[in-house]
Amino acid sequence: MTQPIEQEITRSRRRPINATLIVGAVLVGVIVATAAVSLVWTPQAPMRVLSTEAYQRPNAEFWLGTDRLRRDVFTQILLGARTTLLVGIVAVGVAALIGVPLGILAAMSAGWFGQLIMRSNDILLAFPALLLAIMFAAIYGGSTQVAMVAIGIATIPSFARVTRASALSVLRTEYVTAARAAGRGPVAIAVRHVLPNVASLVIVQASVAFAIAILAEAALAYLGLGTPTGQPSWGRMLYEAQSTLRSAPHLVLIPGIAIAWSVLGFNLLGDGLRDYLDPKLEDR
Amino acid sequence: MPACTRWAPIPHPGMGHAMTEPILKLTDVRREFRRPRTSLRTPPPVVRAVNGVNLEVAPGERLGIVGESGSGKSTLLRLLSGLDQPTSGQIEVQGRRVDGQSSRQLKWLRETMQLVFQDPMSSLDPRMRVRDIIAEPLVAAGMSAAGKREERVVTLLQSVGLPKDAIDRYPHQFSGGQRQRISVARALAPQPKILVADEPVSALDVSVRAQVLNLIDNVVEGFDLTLIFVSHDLSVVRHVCDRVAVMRRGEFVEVAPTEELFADPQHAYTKQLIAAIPTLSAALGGRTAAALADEVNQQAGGENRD
Amino acid sequence: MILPLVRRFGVLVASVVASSLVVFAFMQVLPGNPARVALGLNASEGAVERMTTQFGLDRPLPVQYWEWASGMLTLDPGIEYISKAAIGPQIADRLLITLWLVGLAMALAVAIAIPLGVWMAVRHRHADGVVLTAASQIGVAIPAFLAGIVLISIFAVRLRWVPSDGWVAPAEDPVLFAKSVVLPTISLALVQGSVLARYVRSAVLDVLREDYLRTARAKGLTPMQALWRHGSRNAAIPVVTVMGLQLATLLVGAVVIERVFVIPGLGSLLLDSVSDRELLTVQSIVMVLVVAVLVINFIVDALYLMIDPRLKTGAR
Amino acid sequence: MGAAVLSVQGLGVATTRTPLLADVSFTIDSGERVGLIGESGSGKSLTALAVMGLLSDGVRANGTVELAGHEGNLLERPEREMAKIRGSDMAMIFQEPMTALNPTMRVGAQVAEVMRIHGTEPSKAAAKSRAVELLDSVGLPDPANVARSYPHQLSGGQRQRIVAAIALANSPDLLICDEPTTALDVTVQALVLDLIVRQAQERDAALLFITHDLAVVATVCERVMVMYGGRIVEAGPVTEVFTDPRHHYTQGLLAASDLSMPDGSRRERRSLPTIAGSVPGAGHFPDGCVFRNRCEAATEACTEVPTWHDRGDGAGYACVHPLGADSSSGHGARDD
Repeated sequence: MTQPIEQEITRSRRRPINATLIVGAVLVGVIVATAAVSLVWTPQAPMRVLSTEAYQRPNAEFWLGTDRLRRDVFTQILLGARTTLLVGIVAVGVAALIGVPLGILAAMSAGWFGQLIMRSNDILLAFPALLLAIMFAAIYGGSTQVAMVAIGIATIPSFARVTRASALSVLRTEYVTAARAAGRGPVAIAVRHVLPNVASLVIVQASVAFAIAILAEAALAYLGLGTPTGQPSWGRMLYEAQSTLRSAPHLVLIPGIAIAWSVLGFNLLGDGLRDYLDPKLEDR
Repeated sequence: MPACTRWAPIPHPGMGHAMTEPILKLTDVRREFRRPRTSLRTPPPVVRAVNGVNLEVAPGERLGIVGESGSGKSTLLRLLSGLDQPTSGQIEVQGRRVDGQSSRQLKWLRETMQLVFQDPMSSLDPRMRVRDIIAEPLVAAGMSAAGKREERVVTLLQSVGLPKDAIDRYPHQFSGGQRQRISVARALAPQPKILVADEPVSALDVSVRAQVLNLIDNVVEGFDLTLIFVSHDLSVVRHVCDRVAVMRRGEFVEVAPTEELFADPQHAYTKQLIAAIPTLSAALGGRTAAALADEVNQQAGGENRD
Repeated sequence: MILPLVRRFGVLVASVVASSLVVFAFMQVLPGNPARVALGLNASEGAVERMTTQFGLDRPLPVQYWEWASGMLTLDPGIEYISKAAIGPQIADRLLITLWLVGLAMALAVAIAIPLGVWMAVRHRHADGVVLTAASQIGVAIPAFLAGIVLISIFAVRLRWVPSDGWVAPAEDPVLFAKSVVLPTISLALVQGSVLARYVRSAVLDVLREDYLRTARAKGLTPMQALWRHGSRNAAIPVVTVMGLQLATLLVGAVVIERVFVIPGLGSLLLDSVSDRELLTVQSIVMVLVVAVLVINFIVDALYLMIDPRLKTGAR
Repeated sequence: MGAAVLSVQGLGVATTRTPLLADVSFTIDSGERVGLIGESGSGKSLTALAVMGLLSDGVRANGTVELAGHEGNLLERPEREMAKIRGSDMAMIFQEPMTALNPTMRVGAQVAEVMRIHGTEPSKAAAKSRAVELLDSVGLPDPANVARSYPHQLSGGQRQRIVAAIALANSPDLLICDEPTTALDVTVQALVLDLIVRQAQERDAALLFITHDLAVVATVCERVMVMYGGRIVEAGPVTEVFTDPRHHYTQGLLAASDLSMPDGSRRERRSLPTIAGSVPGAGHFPDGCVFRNRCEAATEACTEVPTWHDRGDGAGYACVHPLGADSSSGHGARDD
């Protein structure tokens, strides 16, 4: 009874991998590799005070020199990468795990409940990450853990917003109507249709939020409200080196470059992923 | 303008007995939407998207619903497929109520009535394989054995003229016409009695449109379905349907068997709609744009509609 | 136009009330008596008790909230635990300094970002556009305090053109004011300008793809004329949102820059209060900053109504 | 019929990787109405944009485009000079009235602007009052009030009339319409078609009318060009092309698009004739004859680009196995 048509199933969408994505992935890859190396090897024992001169310029023995307290800078940079990644992962993890379900919930509940979620979200949005982290530090004292959680909470609204907007557009598509007409319940629609289709935007958002988290942590450590003295942190290194800027500029430049490197990496990765995952932006 | 009432269901040509139980019955169905308030003094405006629609459809009938943008045909379609609730009125499918039921209570409807949508790009989830798309109504209906589902999906693919190996592909790997075939296969999956098609060919190229119209014709015939076919295009509806309901501003202005409607339209709006269709034969016979517009204006009685 | 504005103002008031509750509640989570926290572990029981009664810290929470909230409304949230100095005037003085900094930085950022962003968008297929875009990406990645430190090392320490720290009020000595404010302003504006430029770029790129821009060119406008006459207003809609967010970021970002340049702004007061355990002061400053952010959001919404005629009727 | 207003010779359009349009040649005389039909991806809109000089950044055109009253090839003109021609001597009406107007500008100002750009009205006030007259002449009721509205306050049909008013404001010699009624309701379509034809006739303008709808093109135009895969495959007077097509694609399109029987009566429930397969994506058309992978008559000979066969009277086709009297091969559409 049916008429077979000419079979020409074609058009597999081959997405061009863009330069931004590659550069971003390489920059982030270096940070990840650095952190991984520090797990098994560091040139010197972590945070050990050496019996050598302070303020050494980079040299053969101490690749990136030594600081005021005669510690090896390269070792600190390696360990700092770990802190940086840890902060990013925890902060983004907290934000995504809470923000994404909230966003989907807000999109799917049309009435007062969805309104309530978004209004609460807007109020949380009035507390920028740094401010929230300072509040947390005022109460609980400054530590890496407190900083991570505070930054994470402050990042929830951005995830919830992005997810909600994207989920709303997914919910307006005919394939969701088709699923409803097929008898699928709200949970199945959320899990089978909405989540997979908002995932790419959430990944992009995660990458950008990672960069913001790194910046916030560095600022907190610099203010003395994040990672405390004696623990490795790029922001902390900057703070300690500021007073000796004139005599030992490399102590500022090296952690500064490390921070900028990782922020740049995650921002580029986010931009690259946005172009890679969104066919609409192909011609940019 | 008075509505021309020829409400009684017309038994379609193939049916011997005159009156059967209607498979679909709408009684004074209304749906109002409240727009956001624009001023503190006046109450928020109310849009009557569907305004008192009555309809009976006999089993096996092919009914067309024709209307221009904003006529309320999409809202009506959402109502009768249980995706939206009427403000008032009754909707019955096979004698069972659709209105006022929760989606959980409507599981039976999902196995009785299925939909085919307008936009072949957005009606298939881009992140799902064809296998899962077509099987979705089966999963929802509780068919849990994956092997059985797969078997059914393969059969369905064949009956819409797609090869077996389409099963592992994603929607973007198909052309618009092929995607509408997948859509039809999904709709057929739970073995429905009623197929509701919402502008299924208006997004397609002319050369592909005929293929999909033929397919719909074939499955309605082959699976013994009742067809509700919604379109803005009277000539398509004329080709597909036995009976046509013309909708404007939330109301049916005229319901009549297709040929009767074309040969002798009663309502001025129907006349205007028919007059406005440009046809190749009329154009080649010398009907100019001015003549076309004149006819439309004549029927409208000078009422400017845009 | 009036009704949507009234509605948004209602949202603003409700948000201020809700966030004040959040701030107040947050500060109450602290384990133990605020007086004990302020005085430290070595203080005598008597001192703690005296302070508790003096500040009414043993009263029911709603009463304490009401006193603080109404105090905030009259710009007089109370006095500090230890120094007994009035909090209101301190915040006012410091806020003025921070506002100078934020205002100048925002102005500079906008002045850099808009032409730069438009250029990047219009030339996005050409080498110069790509290079500028890449450069802006690096600008985004440099933390403001790092920019500040580097600027100090060059212009204050090496070249000695400007002081490395301190603050002079504009009324006192305009020249010294300008010298003291130039580096902090640049540090703040560099990052925010880069961020804003990227948003301007993407807004302009979006507008360039719009059908009405093609209509404008079909009318006989050159690409730049079309962009200016038909694109600017439409591109402004997303850019205004970002500018609002940036003002908020700048207000808080100023905390760090004030620390780098030793400027006695609101941020310094906040950090000092945190280390002095002056929780009432912390709470009040946080509230001031949050209200500022909410007011900025309200202004952004109001600007929308002016820019986009589609919102005036309430219909989208 | 007057002298040639638009003359296009060997027009090709391509991105850096994909050719999109090849060897497009035609002329339009003043007062003449020519239709360009084709399905999505056939290249008909690209043709219009190439003539207007409005191709997007990464797309380049070659060949020659000449407009009466302007020396030389328009494709070689600098942007600044093209801008002077656009909106005055040639103008365009677009498909999507919902997005073709600036949402943040009153429509009266948008109409007045085109006259101010080209200096056809001496002052702002004069342009404004002329804009209201134009809105009246394109059939908008209460034009003074409409001029003060924003686009979102108007219906699709009203917006398309405004787009038409903008295009007609400076009485162009060439008016290009790209699917101007596709987004409109059928009753509104009839009125807008009438408006376009009437206004073009009043100004004795050359009209290039692009659409996918054969009935519309037959209603509006005297001559038609059929486009497929970036090439013109058949052209000629509407009656000749539509009643006696030579190209298999034209024939298939005709068969598939007319749902009623040739005499206008209803086609009883019988399968419609179809064209096999679907339109390939850009850059995926076969070499040689672009239609050969969907054509029943295709042979080895079709792997070469078919030459243009003149039928006289400006009519012709590009097919190795043409339909009609002088050919023995089969038909383009299947009746199954």
